[in-house]
Parts: sequence; C-alpha cells; structure tokens
Amino acid sequence: MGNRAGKAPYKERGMMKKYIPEKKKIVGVLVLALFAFVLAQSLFFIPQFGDLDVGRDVSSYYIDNSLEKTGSANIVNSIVWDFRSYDTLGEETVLFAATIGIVLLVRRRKI
Amino acid sequence: MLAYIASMLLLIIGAYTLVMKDNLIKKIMGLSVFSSGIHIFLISLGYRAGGIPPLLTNLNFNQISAIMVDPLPQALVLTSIVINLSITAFAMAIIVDVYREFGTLNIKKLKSLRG
Amino acid sequence: MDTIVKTTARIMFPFILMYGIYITLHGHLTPGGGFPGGVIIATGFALLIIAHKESRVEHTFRQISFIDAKSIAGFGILLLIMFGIFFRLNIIQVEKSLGILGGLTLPSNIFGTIMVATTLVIIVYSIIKE
Amino acid sequence: MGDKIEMFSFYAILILLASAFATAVIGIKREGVAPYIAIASTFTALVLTLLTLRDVIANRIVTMQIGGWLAPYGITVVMDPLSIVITSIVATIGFFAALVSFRFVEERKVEYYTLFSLIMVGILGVLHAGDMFNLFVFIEILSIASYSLVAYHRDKISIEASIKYLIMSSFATGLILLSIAFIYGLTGTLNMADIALKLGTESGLLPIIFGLLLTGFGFKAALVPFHAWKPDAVMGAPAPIGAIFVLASLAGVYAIFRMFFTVFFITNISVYYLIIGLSVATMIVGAILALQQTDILRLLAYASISQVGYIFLAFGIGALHGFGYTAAIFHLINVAIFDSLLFFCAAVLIHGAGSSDMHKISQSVRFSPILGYSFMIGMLAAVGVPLLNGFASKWIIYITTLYVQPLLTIIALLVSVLTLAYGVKAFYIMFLTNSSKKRMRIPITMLVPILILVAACVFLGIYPQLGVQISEFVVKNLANIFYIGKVFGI
Repeated sequence: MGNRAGKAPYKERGMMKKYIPEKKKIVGVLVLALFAFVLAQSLFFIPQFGDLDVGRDVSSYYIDNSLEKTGSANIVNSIVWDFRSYDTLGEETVLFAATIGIVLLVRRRKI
Repeated sequence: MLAYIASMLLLIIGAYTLVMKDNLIKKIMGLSVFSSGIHIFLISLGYRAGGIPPLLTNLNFNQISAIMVDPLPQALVLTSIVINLSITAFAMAIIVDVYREFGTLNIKKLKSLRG
Repeated sequence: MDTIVKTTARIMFPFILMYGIYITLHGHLTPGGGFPGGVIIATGFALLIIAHKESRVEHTFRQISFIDAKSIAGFGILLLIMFGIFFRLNIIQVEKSLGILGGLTLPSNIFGTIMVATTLVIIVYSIIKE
Repeated sequence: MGDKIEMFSFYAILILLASAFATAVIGIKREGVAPYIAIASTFTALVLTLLTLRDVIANRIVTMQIGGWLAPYGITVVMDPLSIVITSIVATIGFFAALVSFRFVEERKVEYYTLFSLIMVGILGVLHAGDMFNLFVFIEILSIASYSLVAYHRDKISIEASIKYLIMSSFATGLILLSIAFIYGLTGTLNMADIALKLGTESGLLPIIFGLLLTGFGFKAALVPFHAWKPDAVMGAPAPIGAIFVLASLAGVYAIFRMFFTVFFITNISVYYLIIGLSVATMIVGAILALQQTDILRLLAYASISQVGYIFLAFGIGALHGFGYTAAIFHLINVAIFDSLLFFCAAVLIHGAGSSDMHKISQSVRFSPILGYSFMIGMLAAVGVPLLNGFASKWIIYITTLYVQPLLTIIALLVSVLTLAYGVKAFYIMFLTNSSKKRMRIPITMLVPILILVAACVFLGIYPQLGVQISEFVVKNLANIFYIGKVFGI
C-alpha cells in the first residue's frame, strides 16, 4: 500500500494530546480514582459472600438435570459443552480468529 | 467478602498497570491481571458457604443443588479464560512486530498515527 | 538446548500426551474436559518445540499442515452443535442417557481438545520461530 | 404457542462460520478460491436474513432456543424488529464489502477473507444475541477479528493502530464482562429477558452496571470520550473494512439500544440527558477533527463518528419527544448506507492510487466522473441535502430537537455545516484539483455496489416514507414486554 507512513503534514491535535506525559498521568489517575470509587461503591450492594439462597434457579436446574439430560457427571463440563454450547462455539471461534491473526502476522516467514 | 475485596484490588492493579505504564508488555500484563480480577470476582459470586464442587459422585449422588457451589460462573470463567488467552497470544505476536518496526516497546514512542 | 533437556523432553512427551488424553476422555466425569486437555497436550508439543528447536521437530511440522487439522476440528464442533440443534429441535426430549459415554459431551470434548491443542501449538510455534 | 418459525438468519451465522473454516482449509492451497467463498457465503447470509425479515414482519418477534434448552437455561437467539432491520443492513453491506474486496485485496487473501467472515460472524452474533454472555463472546469475536484485520498491512501504521486498538478495546470488553458479573450476582441469570424480569429497580448496583455497560459499548460505538481507536483502526485496515467498522459501530449502538429498551428499560430522564450530552460531544468533536484530516480514511472515520453522534442525539431526544426514536432508527439505516458508500468510493480511489492521502490520490490517478458523483452524493447525503436520504432523517431530528431544546437544533445544523465543509474539502482535493494523467476504469465489482448504494440514497431521499415506516415499525415493537413474552414462549 505504498509508503503511507510518509510525512505527516497535519497538526498534531487530538491524539497528540494524550501523549503529553503530565496531562496523561493526571487524566489516568482521575479515571482510576473514579474506577476504584465505583468498585468500592459496588461492594456495598453485591450479595453476601457465600450466600446463594436467592435466585439461582438457573444453576439449580443445571445441577439437577445435568446427569439425566446430558449424561455428564461433571456439571461444569456439561454446561460448557451442552447447555451453553453456542458460547463454546464462539469461544473456539475466538481462538481460531486469534490463530489466523497470528498466522497473518508471521506468514512472511512461512510457518 | 475478602474474595470480593481481593478481586477488586486485582481489578484496580490491572487497570493501573494498563493505564499508567508505558511499556506494552506491562500493559498486556495489566490486562491479564484485570481479567483475572474479573474471573475471581465471578467465581466468588458463585461460592456457597460450605459448598462442595459441582461434580456428581457416588458420595453425593442424593444430595442436590442445595449444597453445591454455583457451576455456571465456573463455566463462564472457563470460556472467558480462553478468550483472554487468545487476546494475550495475539497481543504478544503483534508486540513482536511492534518491536521489529519501531525498535521500542514504549507506547509513547509510537507516533506514526496522529491527527 | 543441551542433551539433557532434549532427552528429558523426548521421554516426557508421551506421558504428557497421555495425561492430556486422559483429562479429555474423563472430562465428563471428573474435572477437566476439552480446554484443559488441549492445553496439556499443547504443553507437550511446546516442550518438544522449545527443546528441539532447530532439528527434526521442524521437519515434522512442515509435513502436517496444522491449519487443516484445526479447521477440520472446527468443522467437527460446528457440525456437532448443528447436529445438537437439529436433533433437539426436531425430536425434542429424547432420553439420551448414554451412561459412561457422556452423551454429546464426550465427542465435543474430543473435538475441543483437538482445536485448542492445534491452536496453541500453532501459536507457540509461530512465536518461537520469530 | 402455535407453530414454530424457523429462524433462518441464525443459519447465516453458521454458514459464515463454516465459510471461515472452509477458507482456511481450502485457501491455504488455492488462494484464488477465498474471495468466491466469501462472496457466496455473504450472499447466502443476505438471502437467509431477508427470509427472516419476512418472518419478522409477519410475526414481530422470532426466537430460537439453541440446542432445545428452554429459555433461561439454554441460550436464546432473538430477532425482533430492531435487530432484524440492523441485521438486514449488515448483511447487505457485508455482501457489498465482500464484492468490493474482490479486486481490492491482492495479497494474503486467505487471512483477509477468513477474518472478514469472522468479523461478519461477530456482528451478526451480537445482533442475534438474547443472552448477555453470548453477546460478550460475539463482541470478542468481532474485536479479535478486527484487531487482526487492522494489522493486515503489517506496516508501521497498521501495527501501531492494531496494538493501540487492542489495548483500549480489550479494556472495554473487560468492563462489559465485569458488568455481566455484577448482573449475574444480582439476578443469577444471563438471559436478557430473564434479567429484565428479575432485575428490580431499587438496587444501588444498577447505575454502576449501566455505567460500565455504557462505557464498554460506547467504546464499540465510538462515542466521544472513547473514540480514539476508530480513526487509527480505520486507517490501518484495508479500505473496505472501513465500511465494516461502521457496521461494528452500529452493533455497539444496537447493544446500547438493547440495554436501554429490553434489559434495563430505563425511564430515568437524567440518563437520557447524559446520552444527549455524549452525543453532542461526539457530533462536534467528530466533525471538527474530520476537518483537519488530509487522509481520506481518517476523514471518513471521523465523519462516521460524527454521524453516530446524530443517532444518539435522536435517541436521547426520544425520551422527551416520541418521534426521536424513529429518527434514531431511520438515521441509523441512512448512516449505514451513505457511510459505506463513502468508504467504498474511498476503496476505489485507494485501489487506484495505492495511498490514502488525499493529495497523493489527486496527483496519481483519475477515474471516470461516476465515482466523483457517487462520492458527492454520499457526502451530500451525510450533510443532509434535500432529496437524499440523510435529509429525511436529519429533518426529523431537527424538528424533534426544536420541540425540546432549540439549542440542540442549532448545534445539529452547525455540525451539518461542518460536514459540508469537510465534504467539500475532500471532494475538492480529490476530484476537482485532479492533475493526474493516469486514467483508470472502475472495476465492475466495485462499481455495482457503489451504484446500488447511490440508488438507495436517492430512493430513500425521494421516498422517505418507506424509511419512516420501517423505523416506526421498529419503534412500535420496542417495548420489552413482547420480547420477554416471546422468549419464554408465552
């Protein structure tokens, strides 16, 4: 695609702003502080650790029906490969995409 | 509760590394730590006090869902780990190329894009 | 790498492979399954790749086109899941308690293992080759 | 429940996935086959999507339980009017992008077309998803395929754009996963309809979840504080992928809409003010930065950011004035049409000139005037000139904002003027000051999609009732009660 890298005659606005160290650091610290605040805030609202008595009927269904409906005693495995196999298909596709991407990057040297 | 706090700390450490460090490898490490924080958080959401692993054996065959930990977050984490692995692997491959093209791993020195 | 590493890698390789296959085939009964099994098998290959960097491993890999194997495994998963979709959509609620064989999970685990292992071997191989 | 309707568009995903695998298997031996597989599979996907479009128009919502597991336990894919309209557009533009790529891509075809199919899989999967985690998985497919495609040229620009895009976007998807974890902790389910039922309105976690989701999907949709990846990524990627990036943005927009309407059903007005604020920033920043560009791909990337801002402006107005949602959907359709038209024109120019710098293009190659007129029509549609499709939707936006807050109308008009400014600039540099002697013909596979899109622009401009009808059909069926009922088979 030619030498698109060439000279860059336009002014360095926008993107360039992010690379001034001090400013970037300040913004970064602010963002992180906000993030930490949000996470700390969330600690007050999530359910009590180790307490699963409310609203896990989906998981209960998996536990109760895993053996007779999928024939698998390992419930996690039956979820991964049977109840939610579409997700697993997607996951394998992600792996495939990553491999093709890596092949794209290194194929110059012929694997 | 400690598990939640630990996972939140991991999230913050990961986000800090991701945002503040300039070295690309460190950034990717931050990303991994960040994802691990999410994974630990998910797993601990599924913990039941005194629960047993979600495996059916002869010993626990009659005991049902009331005493097992939640298996669904574990399945989600299994999927998410693979996705995270793919991202990390691809990132490493591309960082090799970054080093070849630019001779540096410092993200501040990558300046071919602007405007 | 020196001879000790090479020899150890060669001796260890079948055992690692066997362990990975065991993890895969037992995935529906004990902790394990497609992904862990695939990773363990890939670890064995990675050990070989790192130990025998330049010699005969490379020669072997040239002959096997890994992309083929992987895509075929991908096709396998795709077909299995499509099979699952059609199967259950058309003949709903068929009792398919196949006992120790584990219904659809066992074949899915095997295909998943092939997919993960080949992927990781390709990734390790191509990054090592850099 | 009546008889089961087969969801054909779901098989489009499987066919594209199969074509990705097939491309990798067959193409490694015979590279020339790859484009044909991609074109055939995207065309099949288009046909299947149109079949589902017919079903959705008849039945409003089509669902499918994958593997036969019933709704909250298995994964559900859902097609409601909102998703099928976007899916049809995505399938159409995806087919056109495959056609345009046919002559554009000359090397490493296997990887290109495999990743192209995967990116389509990702977008279509996001549009089909009726399950939060499934949505996340397909967003990851979309992301990884696009990181790889951004690195396609393997030169300095591509590699740098790819790594920066990877870092930013992975953080965003991490936030999405975190919010999914919160949702799971709160409700114990992942199915969107089930979440909508179980998620109360009281929990203090809701603003946090929604903020995280808005940030994550805002990255995908390139809203302004999170837009930095888009111009770099578009510049690094091959030009036809620019159109795909527009579609990917629309997938992000769709995800935000889905969160708003189905999962959370937000009625809090301050959230809409937040959306309006973000959209105004997006419009202005996108247009101003587009003015400064000399690279056609970057200019178009900023232009599409600015147009996404318009969609969100209309969407935010929607809570205050009912017609806003209609405008948002209609503008979304139009943005997909004219932005991809512009990217395809840019692809022809870059294919001829071998560079994406506008000055270099004007010096090195000259095409037949059809291309110039097409580009002009695309740009004028983006500006919102009467008798073109952009005008119809922008007119509704102006009218609705005038009812709510005239200041927003002024801003929208001002941004349109800025759009005109950079459109004229790009057109002037590339076509009017063209000093090249080298004449080239436009390849037929590139010309046909461009002409079809021009026809669509003009048609929707002359006959906007069609677009308004489609959008109103979508808006009428947005209420999540239909969705939930259909998912649970009631």
